Amino acid sequence: MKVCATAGEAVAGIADGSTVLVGGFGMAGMPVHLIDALIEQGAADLTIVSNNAGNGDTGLAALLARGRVRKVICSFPRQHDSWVFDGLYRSGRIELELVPQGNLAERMRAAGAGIGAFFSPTGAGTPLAEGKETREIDGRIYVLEYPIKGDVALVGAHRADRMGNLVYRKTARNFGPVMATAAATVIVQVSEVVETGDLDPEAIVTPSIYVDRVVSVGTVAG
Amino acid sequence: MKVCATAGEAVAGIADGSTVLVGGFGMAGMPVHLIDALIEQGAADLTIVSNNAGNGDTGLAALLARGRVRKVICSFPRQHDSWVFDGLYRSGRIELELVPQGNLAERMRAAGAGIGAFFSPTGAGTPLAEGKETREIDGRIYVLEYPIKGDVALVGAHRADRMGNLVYRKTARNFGPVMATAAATVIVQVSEVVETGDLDPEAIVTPSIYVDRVVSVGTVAG
Amino acid sequence: MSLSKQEMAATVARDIPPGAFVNLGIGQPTLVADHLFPDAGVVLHTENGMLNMGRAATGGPEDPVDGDLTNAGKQPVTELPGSSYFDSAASFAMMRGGHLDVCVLGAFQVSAAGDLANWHTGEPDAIPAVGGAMDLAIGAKSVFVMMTLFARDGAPKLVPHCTYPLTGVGCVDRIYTDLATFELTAAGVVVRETFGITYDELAGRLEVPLRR
Amino acid sequence: MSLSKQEMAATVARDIPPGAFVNLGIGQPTLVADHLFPDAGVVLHTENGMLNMGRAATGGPEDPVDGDLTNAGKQPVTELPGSSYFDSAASFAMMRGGHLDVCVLGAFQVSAAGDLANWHTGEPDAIPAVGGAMDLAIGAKSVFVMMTLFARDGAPKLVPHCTYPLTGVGCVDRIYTDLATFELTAAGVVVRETFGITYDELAGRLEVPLRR
Repeated sequence: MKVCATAGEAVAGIADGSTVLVGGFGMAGMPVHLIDALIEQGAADLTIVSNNAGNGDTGLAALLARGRVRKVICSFPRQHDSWVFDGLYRSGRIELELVPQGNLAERMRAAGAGIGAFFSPTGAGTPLAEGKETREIDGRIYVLEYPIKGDVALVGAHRADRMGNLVYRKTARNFGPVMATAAATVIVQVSEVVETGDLDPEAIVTPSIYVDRVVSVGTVAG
Repeated sequence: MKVCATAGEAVAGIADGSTVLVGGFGMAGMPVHLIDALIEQGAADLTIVSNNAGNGDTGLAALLARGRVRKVICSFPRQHDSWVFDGLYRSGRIELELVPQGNLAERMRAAGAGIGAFFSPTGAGTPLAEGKETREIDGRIYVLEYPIKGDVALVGAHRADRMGNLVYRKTARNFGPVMATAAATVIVQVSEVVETGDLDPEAIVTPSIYVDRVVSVGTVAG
Repeated sequence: MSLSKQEMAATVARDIPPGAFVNLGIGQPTLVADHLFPDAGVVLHTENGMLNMGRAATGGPEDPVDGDLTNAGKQPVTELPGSSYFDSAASFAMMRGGHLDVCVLGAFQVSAAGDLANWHTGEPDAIPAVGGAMDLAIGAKSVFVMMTLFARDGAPKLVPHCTYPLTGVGCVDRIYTDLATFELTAAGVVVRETFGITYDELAGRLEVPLRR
Repeated sequence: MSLSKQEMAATVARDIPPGAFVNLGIGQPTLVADHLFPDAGVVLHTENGMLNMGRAATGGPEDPVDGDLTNAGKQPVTELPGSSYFDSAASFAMMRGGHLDVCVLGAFQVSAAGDLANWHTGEPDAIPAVGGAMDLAIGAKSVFVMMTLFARDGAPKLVPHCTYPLTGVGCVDRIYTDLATFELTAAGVVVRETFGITYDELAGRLEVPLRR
């Protein structure tokens, strides 16, 4: 685990063609400093896995606007301020894999937990299950879903200690903990890095084993 | 959610033939007061799901000794003080389903999470996977595992609030949180019941939605 | 008189048992919260990772807006004593695992068999977005739909078969509309109440066989 | 001279990289902890739900015995700054998901192909018990086995094919024994070091083809 001095140092080495898991639900938990650093860093041909597909003209939307994203895997791209994604999608310049939000979370959880595939009831009988293997188990129809593994995860958390243990804040927790388990390299922006031992061992949400790099970006949204 | 005055009140109504998930790893997190109350209560022909199969002559071992358990689903029945189980097993008076510990936890997690079945790499190619469906996914062999759902879970936690939110203590947490998601009726013994609002919302491990009955048994092991 | 949105919300709220764990979908269903009795101890779940969600944050001194505390519609909300936070995988496990008592959803169409269509109008140039709709549809013990009974063009939304892309199959238990409340049972569509319309008028305007 | 148990443990400890996340199996592997340099920042995992486990609790004023704080062998242990606790599903997800760098296990037999047998001797009246052995065997990035090379009856434990029931298939990376350390590679069994025995003597006592 490395405490980085800058967001730029934290995102160093992300390769072209990477699958990047990006935390956040709307702006809550969105690792905006890391995304800005990734824009600066230059990696292209990315697959982005995130609940949404960018808001306004900053953050994920800015990354998309620069043409650096080949494909988005998400549950809810369409928002009142998702004009960047909307434009790219309508002009065929970005690929979309739409995944129900719970399957999105569970497929990343499976990647992190070493599960090869799982039968989910969500989406059975709908267009989002078309072409997927199904099975009836105890009278209910399930759809076989496969893990989504990231090369990199960008996570916004509240506090880290120097070992990389993390706590989050309120509903900004959302996808962070599961993405932290599902990527080869996990990069976290936090409001504050505290000394090891300063976080309550009973309240740590993401244990240090999952975290590779941390950067403190000062207090963001609390 | 009901705060019960006694362990006897907490276990009322457990039916003959029930599948009962029992928390604890060895004695840590073992809901001893609830087990004693279950012995008193009288339900028979039980299937017990627990990591171990009883220690010494008390708790689970006492329940087994009274002939009230038809089957044990566990990962590690054999311990230096598991003479009650050993005797019943050797004389053919109890059925054993041996499950690797991680599959045991994950099968209960699947029950709680509405997953129909999942492919686990654990146990592939071993006698514990014999007769089970297997599949190669990305070059690795996985075994299809099904959920284990309880009629009742007996859980030992540290503190509950009056809504049923739970926190645990150190490694006594173990199977409690996952069992609390996997049973129709979840009964919890705690050291202390505190007022709603007294537990840190960020540190609650088992949210109130999973808990049906709580009984305070005073301070047990801390 | 047909019901207003607020009256529909009150009708739904009346059927939510005390102490129930409930998810209110984005849009009209969020109005139901205003009609729950505080003493009933109904606990609201929001799928972005919280139980016992409080009311919307108005930005006043008692409920300041906090960007880290939002509902599934990304609106700022408040916490109540006994709230808890959890991650998205845990939140959807809670839903998918059948632990919520009720969820209330909007709909484009519901079929007589309880199929739900509420995520996509099927228009070719529409940008598809599903969010947690499919998880909610199949997760809760009871799924209530709250919608006007007829679309703006007059087409009924309670239909023999959905023509819009499905959200879930056979998942809806009750439909609360401005003109009637329906219960979808194994024996068919039962009309529980009508508002400003007779049973016979209702039956005449729908292509779905009804029962009293 | 062949190695003592403590010397074997030291040999294993030497190969654990600084900062590694490590699970030490029940029995002899727990001795490895005594040989890790505190400065190396190795973090111990115990599958009953803890990271950064400390040393055994002796019951002294600085490390009191706490029934709620045990290792996988159910012995009382201590916590270190930066410890964290989690439930069994999360703990085994951590293992199964390949997040541990190293696990060290005892064994009855290991095959040349890396098959591991360490949970059952196959005796008909034995009470089977597997615990977390199968999860550990397939979970860690590197699986180290620590065992004497020969059983009490003189039978080698590094064998062409395991005769005892398997714990995991093709999962062992290295074998640390009292007489030699082996690396199991795609090209075969490589002898890295011998202790009080020559390579040729070793090759003569095993039925497994060896390489230097």
